[in-house]
Amino acid sequence: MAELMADRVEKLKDLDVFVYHGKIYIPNTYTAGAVGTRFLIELREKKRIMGTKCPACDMVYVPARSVCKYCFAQLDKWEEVSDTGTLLTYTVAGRPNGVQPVDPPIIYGIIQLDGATTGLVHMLSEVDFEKLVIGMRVKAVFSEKRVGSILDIKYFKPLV
Amino acid sequence: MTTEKKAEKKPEYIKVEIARPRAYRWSSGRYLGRLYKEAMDNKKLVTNRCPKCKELLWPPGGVCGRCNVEAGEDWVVMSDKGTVIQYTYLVFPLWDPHYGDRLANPYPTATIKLDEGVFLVHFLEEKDPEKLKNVKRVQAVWKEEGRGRGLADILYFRTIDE
Amino acid sequence: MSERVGIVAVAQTKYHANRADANEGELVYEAVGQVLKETGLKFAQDGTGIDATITCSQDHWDGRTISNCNVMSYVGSHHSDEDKIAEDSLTAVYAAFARVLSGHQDVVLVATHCKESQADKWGVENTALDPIFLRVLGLDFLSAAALQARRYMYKYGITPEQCAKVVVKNRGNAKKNPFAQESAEITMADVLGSQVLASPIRQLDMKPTSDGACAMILATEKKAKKLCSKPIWIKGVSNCYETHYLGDRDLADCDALVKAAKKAYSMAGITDPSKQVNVVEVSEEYSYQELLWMEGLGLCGRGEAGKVIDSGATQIGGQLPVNPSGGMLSGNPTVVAGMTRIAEGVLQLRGEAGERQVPGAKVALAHGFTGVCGQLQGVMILGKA
Amino acid sequence: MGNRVAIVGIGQTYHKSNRKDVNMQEMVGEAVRAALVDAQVKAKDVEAVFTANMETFENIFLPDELMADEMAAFMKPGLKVGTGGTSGASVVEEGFHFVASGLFDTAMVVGFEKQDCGDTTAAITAAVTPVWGKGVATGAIGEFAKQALTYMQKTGAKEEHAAMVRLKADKGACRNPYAHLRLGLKSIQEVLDSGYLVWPLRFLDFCPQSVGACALILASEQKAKKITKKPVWIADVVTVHQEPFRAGSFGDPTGKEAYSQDIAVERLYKRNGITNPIKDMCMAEIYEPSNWEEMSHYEHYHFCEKNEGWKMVEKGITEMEGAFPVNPSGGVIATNPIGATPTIRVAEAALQVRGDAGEHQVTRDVHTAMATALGGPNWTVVTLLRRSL
Repeated sequence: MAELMADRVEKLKDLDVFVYHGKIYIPNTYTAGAVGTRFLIELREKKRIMGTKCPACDMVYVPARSVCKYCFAQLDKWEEVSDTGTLLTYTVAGRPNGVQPVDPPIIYGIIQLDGATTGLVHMLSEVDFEKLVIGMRVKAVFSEKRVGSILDIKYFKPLV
Repeated sequence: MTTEKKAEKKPEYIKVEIARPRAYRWSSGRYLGRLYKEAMDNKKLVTNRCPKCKELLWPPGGVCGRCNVEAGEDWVVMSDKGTVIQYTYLVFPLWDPHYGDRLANPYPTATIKLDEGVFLVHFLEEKDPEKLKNVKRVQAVWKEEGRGRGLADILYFRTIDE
Repeated sequence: MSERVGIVAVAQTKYHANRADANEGELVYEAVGQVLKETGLKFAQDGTGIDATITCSQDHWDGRTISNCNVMSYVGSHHSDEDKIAEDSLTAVYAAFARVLSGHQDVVLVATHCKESQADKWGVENTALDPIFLRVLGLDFLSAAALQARRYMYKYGITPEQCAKVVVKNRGNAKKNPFAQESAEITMADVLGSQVLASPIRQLDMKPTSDGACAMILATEKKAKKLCSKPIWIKGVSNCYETHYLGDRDLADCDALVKAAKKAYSMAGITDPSKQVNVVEVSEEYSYQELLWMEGLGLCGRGEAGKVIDSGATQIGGQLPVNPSGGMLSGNPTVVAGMTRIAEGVLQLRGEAGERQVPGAKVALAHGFTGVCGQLQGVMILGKA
Repeated sequence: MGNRVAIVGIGQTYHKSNRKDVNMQEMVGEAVRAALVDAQVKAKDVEAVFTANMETFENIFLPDELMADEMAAFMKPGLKVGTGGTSGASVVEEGFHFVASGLFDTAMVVGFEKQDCGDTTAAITAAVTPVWGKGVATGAIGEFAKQALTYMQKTGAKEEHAAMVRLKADKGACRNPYAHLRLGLKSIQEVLDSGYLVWPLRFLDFCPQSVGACALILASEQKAKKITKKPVWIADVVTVHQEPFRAGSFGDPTGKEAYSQDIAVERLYKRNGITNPIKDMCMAEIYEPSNWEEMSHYEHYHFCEKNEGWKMVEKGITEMEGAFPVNPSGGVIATNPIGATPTIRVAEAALQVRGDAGEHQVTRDVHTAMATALGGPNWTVVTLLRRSL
């Protein structure tokens, strides 16, 4: 961060060209909206993972969504899905990118929770890299201190 | 990156605050680079002339955007004196994304016509709103140390008697 | 659709890992200046020259709000009609195509630039993701691509070796392309031994950082025939959005690409692309993508791209050469890549592709995508006749 | 020429300074749904979706892709434009070309900005590359301040005239349920009493930072006639960009350079047989970032002679009941969600042509209307709408 904030000018060798090392920095605030907020409050207060269901298309969207991508219906039917699901894909991201919430390597995965039609992108832990396999069953581990964030699910771990 | 809940009134809406600068390495390119070089080494402002309309480009560039012809290397050294044609001053501090801070620059910004006809936007040393009304002729005050930042090598323009 | 739309001139810069010596305007003019000289066209509002310009760049990559301000002096914007499309540049050509087809404008310049070297790739790409559910996880396009690669390889039994073969083929082809950035000899062992960035993607499975620009001029049939002895015709083009939410789609399939391709093929009268298309240029930021996109384009069956690369059919001398230019893996900037594909397709059909020429090519396919895991997919079919 | 193109559906959100109840995608969805309801078509009937937004304002890269589902673009073609302030009109132009080309019979254009995510002036300041002028920038506001001064000096207009423009705008905004700032101003003194933002621009002289979206459904002639009894035809769109003035970003105090506005309307009027703009056209929705700009733009759009824009205000010609109403919606000084702002101008002008503007419908019968946009360094897009072609 400190390095990002500093700015300086560098003259290229043998050329009358200058390179300005600077930044664009505007702090941002993003609102989760009513639907996202309800999803996050359920996580925070009750450790429940909620989806919204499209009655017409039989889709259960997790995280909860306000619209069905297929039929454009507005979704207001909420349904709790399991905290346990199946790993659809994963990666071990080894390289820091400056925005990760924990130090890499991080295991990212897409987990289809039981009862959901869609997959949830999240992190995995408490598992050896070599033991990761698509199709494995995993279960959500919730953070002790929950603040109303997708990170209130700390990570998913293998179901034993 | 922080996540926090907002619990002041009902209904509660969760927000995510992200405060992260994006880093860049912007290049001056060859033409603007020439201006940087002259400012750094010689405290001089230079620019190139369009071969078609014969006007000075500002900033210097490879193509005259008005004529759509390649501008070439007809370089002109300009004086650092000029006339203020318009100015304004900030009353309310505004966020500057390049500084990453809210900034009420104490110096008024002005459009200054250099004697060669180029218009440049820069700061005035004079801060008194009353005296500003009478500011006409100005000259650049150059930084003595740490030049190499193009127009920022000039601190501001100082009122001169002419 | 009364008339055909032709491409009358194309130009690319040589792609380079770091063009700090030039700003965006100077860079784009290296390509724009060439197409202007080649056609002798001037910017004019009286129907005698270039009627409008479409630029393609991204504020986030340029680090500047209204990034077309960076290039306006160099692309004839003054007192003319210009619009900036903020997608991959294949979509910008799509928009130019619509302008000419509409009869509103006859001759349109399209120009694109990107200097990846000047921005923080991961920071830029992270900001494309949903701020509430994805950004906070620290995901970027690479980790997302890795999720897609793993899913694709799992579902269809694609091997790391088959992905590595894409890299070896494309880097090999790049040696024959004077515009290509990376052309060092690369072996399977090099690829499979390179550092893992986000499993299963290794360093050499990913395209290198690249700077460059590309420009082309589109014209009505009547004007194209006057402006150029070998106009290349846009026979079909479309693009298509996928959902943003990665978990909502099976990443091993690419439905948006299937749909975009179907539309482009139907416009071009193509019923069997693997037989009717002679040369294919796809945008593959990662090696697995060439295989996955081939399947999405219907150039082979689902899950068969691995076998196709094994067979050598996609080599320059093969049955269906894919990326004879060396592709993105040899270094093309994002944003610019789609137009690079079109420009290469045009050179192939004109028979001007030099050492990388696919003999007798009559129909070329160009592909470009924007966004995470190929979210906005674009396909263009080019024809000699 | 290509197919004729009509606006067959119009939708916008209620514009506010912030919206916590929706995320960006959902906010855009509100405008999209409103347009679908207005046109009485289903999402699946829309073949392509084109968007306009300036991503620095939200710091969301590729925002169109983030909201593909919510704006009904899933599995459809589309693209996003970004030309600064003009974006929301550039996207109408792209939609116009695409539908005219025959590639689509029905397409939607969407402009939006959720400025509560960031800081607008900061994002505009980022339009100046630091290689050229870091720290010298005061966003667009400083430029408009200098222009206001020039306008006063050149034309003899007084601060009271600018205040009258604000009063007129507020009157319209108060009758427009979608407008952001509806202040209920009673006198010009209230405007003159508002504090300085950038001297001599006062807080009430300048446009706000709004959150909102606007969507239009465009259709080819054949389709339009099936969808609606009241199609509003896009007769023409003219875009004119320009190099920055030598002495300013949005205005030329030297009086020597041509303005994109003049060139744009000259082209538009000539191509469409308009010889006396305020007679041949019935009203205009113009993009005025400040009170002062509105008066100066009257001149550049040839609504009056040079240096006489303020007299139009003084005579009340551009009031809702006047001979040539301008911005009955309240305009940009009442509502400014940047990427949506020019789309709203087109939408509001179209509502006037349809006679559906409700309480802010102008007195004069509107068969022809113009919508304008201002962006980049004084770039212009003008759109001409007609009840019949």
